[in-house]
Formats: sequence, structure tokens, C-alpha cells
Amino acid sequence: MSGILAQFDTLGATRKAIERLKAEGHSDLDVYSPFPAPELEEALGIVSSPVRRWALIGGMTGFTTAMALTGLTAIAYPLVTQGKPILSWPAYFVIMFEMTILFTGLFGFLGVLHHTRKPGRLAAQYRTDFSVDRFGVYVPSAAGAEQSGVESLVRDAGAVEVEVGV
Amino acid sequence: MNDGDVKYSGNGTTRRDFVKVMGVAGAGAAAAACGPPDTGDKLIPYLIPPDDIVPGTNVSYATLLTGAGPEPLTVHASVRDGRVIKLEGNPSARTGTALSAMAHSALQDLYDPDRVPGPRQRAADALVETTWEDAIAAAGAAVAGGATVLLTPPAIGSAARFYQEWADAVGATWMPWEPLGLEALRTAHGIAFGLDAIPTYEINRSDHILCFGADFLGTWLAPVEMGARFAAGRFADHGVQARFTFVGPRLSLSGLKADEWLPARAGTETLVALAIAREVAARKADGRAARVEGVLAPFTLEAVAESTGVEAGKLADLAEHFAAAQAPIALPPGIAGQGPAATDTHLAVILLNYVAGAIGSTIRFDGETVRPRHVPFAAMADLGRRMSEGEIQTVIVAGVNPAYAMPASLGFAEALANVPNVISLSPHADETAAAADWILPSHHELEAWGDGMISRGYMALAQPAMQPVFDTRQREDILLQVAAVAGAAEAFQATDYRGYLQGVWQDLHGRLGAEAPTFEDWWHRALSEGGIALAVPDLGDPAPALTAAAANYSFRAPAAPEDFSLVTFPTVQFYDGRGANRQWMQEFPDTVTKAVWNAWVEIHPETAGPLGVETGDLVQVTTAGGSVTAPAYVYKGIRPDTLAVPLGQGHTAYGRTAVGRGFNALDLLDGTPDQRSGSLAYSGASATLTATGRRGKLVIMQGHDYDLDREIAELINIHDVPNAMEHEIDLTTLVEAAFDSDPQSPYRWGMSIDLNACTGCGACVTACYSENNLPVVGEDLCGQGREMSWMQIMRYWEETEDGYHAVHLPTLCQQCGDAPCEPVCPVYAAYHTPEGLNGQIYNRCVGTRYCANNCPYKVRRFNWFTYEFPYPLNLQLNPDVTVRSKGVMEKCTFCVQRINKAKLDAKDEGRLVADGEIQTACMQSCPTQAIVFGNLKDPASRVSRKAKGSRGYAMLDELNTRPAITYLKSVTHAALPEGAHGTGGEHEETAEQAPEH
Amino acid sequence: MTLRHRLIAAAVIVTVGLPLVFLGFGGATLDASGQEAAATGTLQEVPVRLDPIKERNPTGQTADEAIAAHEDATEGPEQPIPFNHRFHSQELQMQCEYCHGSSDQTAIAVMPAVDLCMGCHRIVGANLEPIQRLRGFYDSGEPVPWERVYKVPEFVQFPHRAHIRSQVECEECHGKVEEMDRVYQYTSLKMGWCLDCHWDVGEDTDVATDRLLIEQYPPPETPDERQPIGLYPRRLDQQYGANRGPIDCFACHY
Amino acid sequence: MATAEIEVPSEGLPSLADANRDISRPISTPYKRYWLLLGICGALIAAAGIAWTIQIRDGMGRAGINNPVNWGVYIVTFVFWVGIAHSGTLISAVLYLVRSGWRTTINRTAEAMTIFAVMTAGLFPLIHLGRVWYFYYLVPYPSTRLLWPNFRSPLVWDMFAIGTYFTISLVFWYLGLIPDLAVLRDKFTGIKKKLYGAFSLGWTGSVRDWAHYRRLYLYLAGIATPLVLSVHSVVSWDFAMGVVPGWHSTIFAPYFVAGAIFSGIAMVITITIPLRWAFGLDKYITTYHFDNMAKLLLFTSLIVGYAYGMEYFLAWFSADPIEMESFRWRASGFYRGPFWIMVFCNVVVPMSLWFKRTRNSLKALFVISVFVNIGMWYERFVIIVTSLAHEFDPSAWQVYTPSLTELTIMVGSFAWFFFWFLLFAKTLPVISIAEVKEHLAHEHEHGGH
Repeated sequence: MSGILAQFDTLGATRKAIERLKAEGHSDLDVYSPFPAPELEEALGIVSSPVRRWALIGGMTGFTTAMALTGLTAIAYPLVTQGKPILSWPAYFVIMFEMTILFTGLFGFLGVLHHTRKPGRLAAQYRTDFSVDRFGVYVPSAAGAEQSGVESLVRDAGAVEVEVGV
Repeated sequence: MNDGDVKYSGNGTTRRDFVKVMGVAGAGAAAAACGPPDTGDKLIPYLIPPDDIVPGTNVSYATLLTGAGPEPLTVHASVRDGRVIKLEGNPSARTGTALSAMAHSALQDLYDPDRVPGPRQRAADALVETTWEDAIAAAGAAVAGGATVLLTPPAIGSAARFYQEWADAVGATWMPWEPLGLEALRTAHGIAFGLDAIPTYEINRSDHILCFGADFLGTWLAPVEMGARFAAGRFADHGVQARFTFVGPRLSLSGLKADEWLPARAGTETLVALAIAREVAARKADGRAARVEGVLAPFTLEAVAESTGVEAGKLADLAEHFAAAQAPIALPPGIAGQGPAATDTHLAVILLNYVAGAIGSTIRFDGETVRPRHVPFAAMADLGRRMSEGEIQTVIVAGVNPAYAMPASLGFAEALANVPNVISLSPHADETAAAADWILPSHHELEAWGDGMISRGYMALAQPAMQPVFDTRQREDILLQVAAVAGAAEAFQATDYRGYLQGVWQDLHGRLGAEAPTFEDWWHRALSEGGIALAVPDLGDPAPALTAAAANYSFRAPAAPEDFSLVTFPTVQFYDGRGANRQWMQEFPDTVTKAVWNAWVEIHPETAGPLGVETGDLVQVTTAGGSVTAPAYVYKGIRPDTLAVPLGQGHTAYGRTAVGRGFNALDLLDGTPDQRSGSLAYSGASATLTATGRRGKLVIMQGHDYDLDREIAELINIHDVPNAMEHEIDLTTLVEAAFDSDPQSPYRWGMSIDLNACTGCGACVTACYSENNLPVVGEDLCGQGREMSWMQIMRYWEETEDGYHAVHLPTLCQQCGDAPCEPVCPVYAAYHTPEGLNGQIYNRCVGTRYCANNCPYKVRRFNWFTYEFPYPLNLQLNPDVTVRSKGVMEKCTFCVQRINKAKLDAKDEGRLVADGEIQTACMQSCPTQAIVFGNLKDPASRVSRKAKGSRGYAMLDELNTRPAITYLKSVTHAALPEGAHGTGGEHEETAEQAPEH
Repeated sequence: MTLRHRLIAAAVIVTVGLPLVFLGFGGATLDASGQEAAATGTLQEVPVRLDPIKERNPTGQTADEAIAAHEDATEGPEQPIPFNHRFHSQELQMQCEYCHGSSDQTAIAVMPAVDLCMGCHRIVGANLEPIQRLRGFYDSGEPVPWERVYKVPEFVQFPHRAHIRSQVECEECHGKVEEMDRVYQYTSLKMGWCLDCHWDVGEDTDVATDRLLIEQYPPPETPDERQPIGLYPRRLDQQYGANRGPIDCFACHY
Repeated sequence: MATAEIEVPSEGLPSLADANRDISRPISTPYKRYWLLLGICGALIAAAGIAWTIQIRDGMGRAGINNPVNWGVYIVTFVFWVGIAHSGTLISAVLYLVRSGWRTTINRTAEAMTIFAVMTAGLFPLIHLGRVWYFYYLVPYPSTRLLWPNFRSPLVWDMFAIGTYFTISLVFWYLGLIPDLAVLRDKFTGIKKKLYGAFSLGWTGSVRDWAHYRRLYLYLAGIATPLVLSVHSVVSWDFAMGVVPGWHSTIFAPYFVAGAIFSGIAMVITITIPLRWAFGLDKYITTYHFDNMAKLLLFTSLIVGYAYGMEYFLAWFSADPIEMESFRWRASGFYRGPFWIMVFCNVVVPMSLWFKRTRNSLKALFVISVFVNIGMWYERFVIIVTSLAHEFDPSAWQVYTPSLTELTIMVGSFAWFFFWFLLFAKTLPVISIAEVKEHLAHEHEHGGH
């Protein structure tokens, strides 16, 4: 274990540190934040999330499932009410709409679980302060020579606390 | 349902034995979902298979009902597995399959849980069980003691002969008695023509019916037959129909159908009749007119108008029209018009008929009508006196209930207590039985043998339709056994009444002559057909001459009452009170007020207003006879100076259903008889009215009295009939449209209801109860709007120019082609069948009640609770129809069980269901044939032709629900306000009252 | 991680499974009991009209064996009198209709009257103990309280006559009674089981009615354009076209 | 996120750590009154349970409903709760989409309210069912009957709409909770730690996770918005699809949605004010938030008032005598009481919100919101009961008065709702800590230099 964990207490400092580290060629950083911070995502270069695809597939599945459910069951035992067609799509559309939304949401959630590897264990480098007010930047596998460089870099960026060999 | 040919009970034994077994199994089979005993997992076979019965199928037995209201009816008792489950008119009878509500309810009389289960004996104040042997012995001893009186209902036929012979044999007096009797009518005809007869009123041939109070469509003489005649006379499709004028202080059920109403003060109908007779005579100026000139002279229009409270002008118009009529007919006062001078009134009407030429044309003495003679009320009053003076040792009361039906002020009940031996042969624990020392319960009519002449020359035969429900015996058998003990056995050859009956019929058979069939065949044919037509002797002159007595008759001027004059009237549901023990009748909305489970006092708005009395407020009515406090019903169909109360409620015994409901109107009568005929004065007593300021309880099944011009109940003037149609009811689009029924289905079931023919008698409503296992929910639930009747008759007022006119609207599921109730059901419990019915699948229903909300006609009924059918009422349940339990929606199905059966029969024979093959229960029992059911896809079917008629309209048409029911507009001679269908100015004010019910 | 995978698996089942389920709405098979499967199974095997006599080949069971067999049988309720159907219908070659006669006229099952039993058993097997008990019932005027085997729910109207008229074999619903020592409920009587036939009755049961109907009411040339697949789709149409058992709810439930 | 417009006073601005502490304080602090309230709720729920049991045993007759008026207090209360359920997701989703930062402090409470309200509403379709033991007939599953539900029935739409709404709201709410659960996990020890840990699914706040998280949150907000609108539209179609005069109207969907938002906001206010006081969250829920909510309340009140007027206008404009009679009777007939209560509470009272002083006085706001809640219950009563009581066939007219059973169950439903809410308030942060931190952080950055 030769990672370096630096803790910051402001968004700005964290962001600076990340940018410098990336400039140094450290791409596989783990950054922790007590609240959603778009700035840090930018700094890390995260542009989009595959969750969107999950949601799309979910929505389509929901729609088709609802279509199958309403249409096929209507034909399965065709019974007439008030002279309405056996396949009263306008009426069935309500069901399709609802199930589209239902599946979109559920699939999206599954997507998030999948991509965030949840549920799962806490990473070794996680510190409870991260859920209070600290930002954490973890540089994994910094080999001996680099260690000092990274450490000074983060301190320089304004790290309030640095652990080596995490 | 009638399964093909009618069976007769060969020798009674087979059915007896099998009933021993099936009685039980049957109960279970029927009691399906409703709780009471179920054979559960046992299959009970016959011991010995009866020759004429297939289990699970109906067999009809032709028999006779004499106790169901004023007219005897031959019926088919539909028997399933040994239980009578339905009564239907005998198709071969003149009235066809029609029956009255009261007749249908005879079933509940038969299955009354509170019938006397076996012989009873008085010990101290209680009636305790005893054995038949002891009872018979005691009765025999009592009879042997002499000074015996036998009270029975009147009869023609073997029974009459038997009672007389029995009375002679044991030295007793036989008094046949009928509370709502026709003695006054008989007496009047005696005076007028020296005839002791009841004529036949052929109103079907008349073009002007002038009624002086007789409720001929409800409770007088022959409602079912008269209903049919009336409908025939009022058939309006050709733009002509009989004018109908009603004279009297109160609009009865019949009055509601009248084109015009002359509200004459109670008791002054006599004067009206005489005045009109005088006018008619003046116009006719023929021999008959001359004959009565003298007696009519004093009754000028002015004088009469003065004392009757009817404008002379109206009288003149009426007389004018009546004189001009081709076949006029004037109907007598009936019960409600039977005052202290009843004979005078009747005689006045007879004179009117006489001068108008009705006697011999529309009123015939050679007609079918025959009614048994009976002792007048006065004789009963006298009997009461003799009883209280101890002249009577023994009274045997069989089938009448004097302790209730005699005005309390005469103290008949007290007098009974003064008789050493009171022996009741009544099947019911009625007031008289309650006062008896011994009760020897007799069979119900449907369990007994009997016969009777129901119309001239037609001898009807009654046979037991089922094994007795309780430990009872044939009434006449009891008398025979009693006679035997009293040592008069040798007077009779026959040992039981069946034998006696056959003896009598042997004699009849003897008269037939040579070419007659053998007695056995003849007898069996009579049994299966329900009777035999006998040769009618020549009756002489149909238009007899007026006697001198009548020509010089001195009419007494009716006494003017100080405060109010009281009218007591019989109702369709209770008649003289005998209907009160039947749940169906208690829950039967009164034909006029739509009140249930109670009795009321009818008050005119102008009278109620100043007193601050509204419908449901308690008022006190006091007369010389007594005083009652009862809820008021504010009714515009009554004179402001008149109060009207219904007969038949206020029982102190007679079973759980009857006891303690409303009041007994007879308590208000002081029992003054009419001097000449000895009939009881049911109207004309003077009464006082006081508001108690308290609120009573009167449940009215009609929310609001006006249809607010919503195309619900339609009334048109006779002249508009040809062009009455608002827009063509195009049957092709109505039935061909795929969504009304499957294009490939040969059937689209439909119905047409002729509002002009409908008299509101309610036979259909009760028929539906008995066919479809409808539960009875009781007064409270009715008050909460939870009644279960699939068919209700709404009574809507329609304004006319100088008054109002009632339209009776039978409301049932309209089986819409485009039904709002169907698509809202989440589970397809409500759906559309390929034959155009609105299916309602009870076992699928989860009870969201959305369908009922969405039904514009409000004909769906919800089971708020699981309703009980206390034994033996559950024996009446129809096994072909599911008994619904709590949480299920139900409604009229057009008797789908009958439809399905007919379809099976048709398939067996490889044909389509024929027109008229299926009769819904309501159609079947309608006296006026106002209801026609059939296949709308068959353009030749009766219903199709009716629906195409010019008077046809669909209820709430603008909703485009495409109902399968086409109503035919009611027609009146009265002028209607421009454009209006009768909301009049009432709209605002009446709409207000509605919720307060 | 395993939980995560389970979750995802669940999602896949939902997406793929549901439509499949709805496609397979043939239904009864989905949660039908084994009995139903058996019932439908035998349905195909049953030839159209069998000559019952030829069908039956006696196995030489004796009366005593028959009684014992009934008492030892495990399926179905034990009867108050150990009546052995196999013995009567297979050994003695009696027809169903001999005892259960008028089923073709009525809705409810027709049990033979004790009188009918006594018709033979006054003499036949009079010495057997069960027969003596039967005689006891007869003499005392008591009916035999047979145990009910088949019970259609109260809210179902089942007319035997219609099915017999449509030439449905007794054994299609009641099984090969002639091979039962003690009669047991052979079919489930579930709605789905009824519909299996009502939807798919063969063409050979065409009767006059339906030809007549088709002549009088030919299908409309132009189907109602208001709905894509016809407002009353095939199955409902054909209950008139051929001698289908109706699948209209109101045919059985009212 | 653009948060500049937030005007939280920079002075005495709580630190991020304060936020953790303050917001999660109630979870650790014991309150006597809390348990008392919980007990009362429990008792009322038990009473309602008994009432329902009796009704199932005896039949629907235990309720006061009758033939023309087949739906009564049960459906009224059902619609009422569905309405309450609306503000929650609305505030969260819609305000999230339009980036109104002021939602932050109330969205958690509002969403919780949604979920519990739907849980309450969902009971009533069952309670009002004549044969509740057959409710599964409504569920589409392959059965031996080979029968399926009728998807043309608005009631089935309802089932799907409510079901979806509940599920999505739950996901939305839970997703928002995860980071806060992580906070609690780190705060506590022992069993509490384990529990919160389990539910936080091992959330670390890794920026990558935040990315997925924010994406889904956005989507959920996106789909929840049309969902909110659809759900109450579907509920309104339960009535609008009927032919009943007074129901059969095209304005019902927007009318009901507006009404739902109206009642929802009112309920949020009714609940947040005592909550704020009890948990001392003045720093986080400020008059600024209430002012905004009050404005929204006023606005929806105007819409609802407009709808009332429009109903009458349409009745008159249609020139349909039946419709006209129905509305005439609604205002002047047997049920004029409920009608005028409705008008007073929903249209007259909220007009006081035109004044800033009222909007900023929490007492006044509380009273007004309670009035609105009452008024909205009566609105549903008026729509459902008066329409049914006065339908097409005059002879079938009949009025309805609620029975004791119905009222007990209705009261029980309120207890049931608050029971869950109390549990929530005591075990979960009533304000979204993460979002609060987000804002505070930015404030510090800006306020800092």
C-alpha cells in the first residue's frame, strides 16, 4: 500500500490539487466530497454518466411491457364494454405512460447501483470527515520516488492533512 | 318458469313421499349463498322416484287462489324439488299469466315464518302445544254443546255446499264474511232491478269511463281483469282512447290515471251522479229518461255544485260529454266511496248508467262476473252483540280475522273473550287466533284442495302444490273430524274433503251427458287445466227494467261533516290487512304515496301548510270512533277538507312482519252501518286534525315528484299521438350497431313499456322479487336508500293546464347498448354480452360501486349487508338465480335465467328462440300487458313493432346510452301547457324539498 | 457485490419475464393443478364416440373384492355404502344412463332412487352386508346420504343437458368411472378448465341450430370499422358460427 | 448550481460541521412529548382498525353511503390524501428543475410527506371495496380464471398511477437520503451505525459516485414532474370519465392538479412550522422559505378559485338544465354548508396572503394553511357527494350523511399519516444535509473573500 491521501477543507484547494496532480500525470485519482461538487467532476474530467442509457432502456421496456400487458390481456379474453374497441389504445395509453415512468426510475436506480458499485464496502482510504466537511484526494500507488513529489504538491495546494502509504 | 305441459298430482302419495326427502335437499339447493341450512356435501336421492318429476326442473301445478284480494285467480304454482317457488297466472285463464302483487305474495304467506306450526291450546294466557287428537276432541265437544257459529270467507262451489251441510249437520250457523264486501252494490241492484247480482263492467268497450270512487285498478271487484279491460279501452295508438273522469274526494290508484278529476266532497258522489243523470236524461229525453224524471228532478247542477264543491260548469261539461258518449259507463263508489249512505250512492250511479243506456251494453248482468254472497257487516256487528250477551257458546273462525277487521269501537275482540269456546282454524297467528282457546291450524291455499266458481260457468279446481310446510290440516278435514266427534259423521259419505270434493264433481260430471269423457279423464283434465267450463244457464234479459222502488227512491242528503271528512281506503299491498304479514308487501312502495312499511294520513298541501305540517310530521286524527297519531303525507290528490288513511296496518298479532307497523284505520270508524245494505261506512266520518309538532318516520321511496322535463316520464295529449315522435327511433341503427350486440348474434333482447297502459299496480315489482331472490331490507334501510328492488315504479307528476296527471314509470335496468356502467368496472364484472345485455357477474364483483355511480337511471342495487331469508322463507328462493351476499352489485338481468333456458330448449330443437317464448317475470305478470319483451333484431317481433310506434322514446335519450327499453308515452285527454312536459312552475320549489326525504 | 448482481438479475427477469408471461397467457397451465393437466391430457386422447360396451373388458372382479376395493381405495370420499362403480359398469357392463338417467333433462346430478337399487338388490347380493344396510335404508324410508364428489360452486349454473346434447362424453369430465373402485373428483372444475373446452370444441359437433343461424345471420361484409380486430372478436363470434360452448360470462354466472 | 440568488444572511452562517450537528440533533436527543404523540396516533389507528374490521364483518352498510351516493367519506379522504401527496414531489422535482434553491430546506420533509400521504391514500380504495378480500381481482396476474383486469377502467389506471407515483417518490427520496445516511453512519456507533451503514449502501461521497448520483437525480426530477401531473389527472378522471352531472367535465384534470398542489403546499406549511419550532431549525428554514411557499399557496388558491367559478360558468354556458340544476343545488341545497365552507377556506382566507405581513407571520401562515387543509377536504366532499346525490333521475335523489365508522376511519387515516411522519422525523434528517452543505460551502467561498 503506497497511496497518498490528502485532505482539504475548501473546494478551491481541492480543485487546484486535482488539476496539478492530473498535470503530473496522475489520472486515477479518488476524490471524496461531502456534497455534490460539479467543479471537482470537471477537474476530474467526468463529462457524462452511463446512467442515461439505463434510464432509456428502462423507459422503453416499461412502454413495451405495458403495451403487451394491456393489449394481449384484452385479446386473451375479449370482453366488450360500452361498445369500446377490444384494443382501446387511448385508454391503455395511461397504463403505458405510468409504466414507462416506473421502469425509467427503477432502471436508473439499478444503473446507479451498478456504476457506483453499491452496495459495497467502504474503501480503505475513506475517512469519516469526508461526510462532515473535508474533501479527500487519494493518489493510489505512488511509487517511492514520486511519493515525496506528490506529497509536497498536495501540501502546496493547501492540504490540511496528508497521509502517506495508505 | 313453466316447463312445458302442466302436471297434475296423480295420487298425492308419490309427491308426498318424495317431498319428505327433497324438502330438505331443496332447501339447501336454494339457500346456496345465503346462509340457511345447506345439505353441504350430501347428495340426497329420492326414496321412490315420482312419476311426474325430474329433479332440478320446474313443474307447474294449476291451482286456485281465492284469498289474494278481491278477485279469485287461477294460477300455476311453479314447483321445484317439492317447493313452490313462483306463482304465475294460468295462461288459459281470461286474465292470462297476469297476477296481482298480492297474489305473488301468497308465497310469502305460505312460507310465513310465523305461521302456526301445529295445534295450540290456551293455557292461562299463553297458547301451548297440543296434539291434534286433543284439539279435535275439544272442538268436537264444544260444537256438540250447540249455539255454534262458523265464520269463513265467502265461497261458491263445493266449499259453500260443504260449510252449509256441516252447519246443518252439527246444528251451527254458517256466516261467510268478507270485510271489504259488495253488499251495498248487491242491495242497490236489488232495489233497482230486483236482481241479486254483481254485473260485469265492460270498460274495455267504453269510450267514457266515469268513476265515482271505485279503485277498480287496485282493490275493487277484479283489479287484474279490470286492468286488462282498462288497457284495452285506453289503447291510444290510433289516436282515440276512452275518456276517464274520476269523481271523489281522493285520487286513488285508479284516479291517478284519470284525464280529469272532479273532487267532490266525501259522500256527495251521490249528488254528482244524480245531477249528471238528470242532465243526461234531459238530453236523451227517451223512455228511460222519462222513467226517472221524478226521482232526479230535485238535483239541479246549481244545487249539487253548491253542496259538492264542484263547479257547475265542470259538471255540465261532464254531463254533456257523458251523454254524447257512444258507450258510456259509470263505475260505483267502491270501498273508499262507501259512506253511511252507500246504497244511495250505488243506486244513483245505477240510475246514471240506466239513463245513459249503459245497462245492458257496457254493464251486463249476463257477463262473466260472479261473486259469492256473504253476510253484511251489520250481521257481524250483531254477532258481536250476541257474543257479548253470552248467546254464543262456540265460535269457529276459519280464514277470516274479525278481531282485526271489525272496528275496535264495536268491541268485537272483547265480545270474543266472552265466548266459552273460540276455535281458530287460521293458518296464521292473527288477532283472532291470538284470542282463541284452541288453534287448529289449517293448510295454506297452496297446500290444500278446493274449488270455486271464479267466473260464470267456469269451475276452478285447487290442488295441493306442495307438501305442507307445517303440521297443519285441510280446513274442511278438520271440520269433518270435529263433526265426527260431535256425532255428525253420518251426515257425510266422504271421510276427507278430497273425497267430498270429488263427490261434488261426480255430480257435475253427471250433468255433462252421454258424450262426456270418463270421470277420471275429466277430473284429471280439470286438475291439469285448473278448472272446467260448465254450461251456463240462460240469464234472461241483459238490460232489465227499472223497478218502481228505484223510480221513486228517496235519496237522503249526505250530512256535511263539521271539520274534515275521513276516507279510509284499502291498498294494493295490504287490502283488508291480510297482506301485512308479507315482507314483499310491507316493502312494496304504496302505489300512490310510495311509502313503505307504514301507514300514513294524507293531507292536502293547503291544509298542511297553515298547520306547518310536512310529509313525515306526526299529526293526530280524532273521530267519534277513536284517535290515532301518525305521520302525515302531503298529497295534492285529495280535497283540502278531506283526510285519507290506508287500511291494513296496525296489527297486534299476525307475525313479526305485521305487528306494530303504522295504525289500524278501522280504529277511526265508529262502525255505523249503511241502513239499507248493512255495509260498513268506510268514508264520510267527520274528523278533526291536530299537528303534534313532532317529527315521525315515513319512508318514501320517491325522491322527487317531478321529472323536471328531463325526458324521463313523458305525457302527451291524445291529439298529438300521431306526431308524438320527437325523432325516429331507428331500430336498424339501434340493434345493428355492433356495440349493441354481436353482429352475428341473432338476438338483441329488448323491451317496450307502454306508460299509457301501465296502471302502477306493482304486480311486476313483486313478480321480480319472487323470481330473482330479491332480499327485503326493512324500513330503516329503505329510508337510507338501500332498497333492493330491481324494478321500481316511479310516480311522476306531469302538469296539465287545469291540474296534474300522474305517469307511472316502471324503472329497471335499461340494458343500454352504450352502457356507462360497463367500462368503469375494473374487473369486467359489468360487461356487454353478445346478445346486448349488460352482464353483471356477481361472483366477479369486488364492490367498487363505480357502476352504480355511473348509471344515469340509478337501477343498480348494492348488497350493503348479507340479508337473511328466515326459514321457511328460504324455501321460496329460485335455484336458477344466485343468492347474492354482502359487497356485491346486482341489477335487473332481463331474467337471463329464463333467456338461457329458452335458448337451450331452442338449441335442442335446432331452431331459434321464438317471439314470445321468453317472458320476463315482470312482463308475465302485467295485467295490462304494458311490458313487452323480445328480440329487437327480429323486425317482426312484438317488441320491435311496439318500439317503432309513434309514442316510443328512450329514457334520458340525450345521453345516447341507447337503452334496450323503449317507453311509450302516456296519453291524456287533458290539455297540456305549451311545450312543457309537466315541470310547470313547480321546478324551483319542489327541487328544494327533494333532499329532505 | 453479490447483492448488486442479484438486483440486476431481478431487473432482467422483470423486463424479459413479464412480456413472456403475458404471451403465455394460455393461463390455466401456468398455475393449474396437476389434475387439470391430467384432465386436458385425457381430453385429446378421448375419441369422439365410443361404444361403451366394447370399451369395457371385465377383469373378473368379484363382489367381495369390489367391496373391499372400495373400502381400501384412497382417493375420493368413502360412501355410506361401499358402492363400486368399476364393478357395476365394467364387470356387470351397466350403462351410466341406467342409474344416472335424466341428466340430459336437468341441471343437477341425478342420483338413482333407492328404489332403483332395490330393483336388483332385493335378490342380487341380498346376503351381502352392505346390501343389507341398503335394504335397511329402504325399509326405514330413509334415503341414502351419498357423499358428494363433484360440487360446482353456487354461482355457476351448470346444465348437464347442454353438454350431453353437445355430445360431451361423461368421462371427459368424470373420468373413466368404470375403472374407479371409489369415485373421486377427476377434474378441477376450475373456470380455466371449463374454458379449455368452451374455446376449442371440435367441428364435428355442429348441429342444426348453428347452420340455421348462419343462413339467417351471415357475417357482415364490412366489419365495423370502429375497431381494429372486430368488436366481438373471433371467439365470441364463433359461439354462433359453430357449436362452441359459449365463453360469454352470462352463460354460466347469473 | 446557480445559487447566487439565495439570500441567507452571511452573519452567523453555520459551518458544514454545524449543519451535520444541528440537523441530526433530533435523532439523538430524546423528547417526552414525541412518545406521547406517537402513542396517541397508535391509539387512533387501532380504533380505525377495529372500525374497519367491523365493516368487513358486517358489510359496507356500516358506512353511511347509499344508492345514489355510492362513494362517500372514503373516496373523499382518498382524494384528499392523494392531493397532499402532490406538493412533496412537486417541490422537489419541479423546483429542482427550475433551480429554485429555496427548495433545499423543505424538500426532504415534503418528499417524506408525499410517501406517507400515498401510503395513507392507498388504504382507502381497499377500505371502500365491498369485497376487499377479492381485491386481487384488480391485479393483473395469470389465473385459473383466465381473466384479466379491465384496463379501460379509470380505477385500474388509478392503481397503476398511484403505484408508480409511490415507487418513484420512494426512489427519489431514498436517493436523496443516501449521502445523509452516510453522515449518520459516520456520526453514530454500534447498532445505529450498522443500520444507517446498511441503508447508506457504503456511500463514500466519491466524486465519481456523485456524478452518477446527480445524473439520476436529474432524471428522476425530470420524470417525476409529468408523473405528478399525470397522477392527479388520473384521479380526476375517476370522476370526469363518469356521466354524473358535476363530474363529467374536461377541466377536471388541471383543476384537480392545481387543487392538489394547493393542498400539498398547505400541508407542508402546516407540518414544517411546528417541526422547525420543535427541532430548532430556524437557521435553516427561514421566513424566506415560508414567504415563497405562501406565494405559491396564494397562486394556487387563485387557480382553484378560478376553477370553482369556471365550473359554474360552464354549467351555465352548456345550457344543460340537468347540469345547471346540479350546480344550483350544490350551492343552495342540502349541502350548501360544505360548499360555502369550501369557498371560504380555499378562496377567501388565502387572499390575506397578498400582504407581506401575513406571509411573514408564521402564526398567521399556520392558521391559514390549516384552513386550506380543511377547505380542500370539503372541496372533494362537495365534488363527490353533492354530484351523486342530485343526479339525472329526480326520483332517485337521496342525501347521505357519514356514519361513525367512516369518520373513525378518516380520523385514523390522519393518525396513520402522522405516525409515519413522526417516525421519520425522529430517525432521519428532516433537511437534506448534503444540499445544505452545498449551499453553505458556496456561501463561505463567496462570503469568505
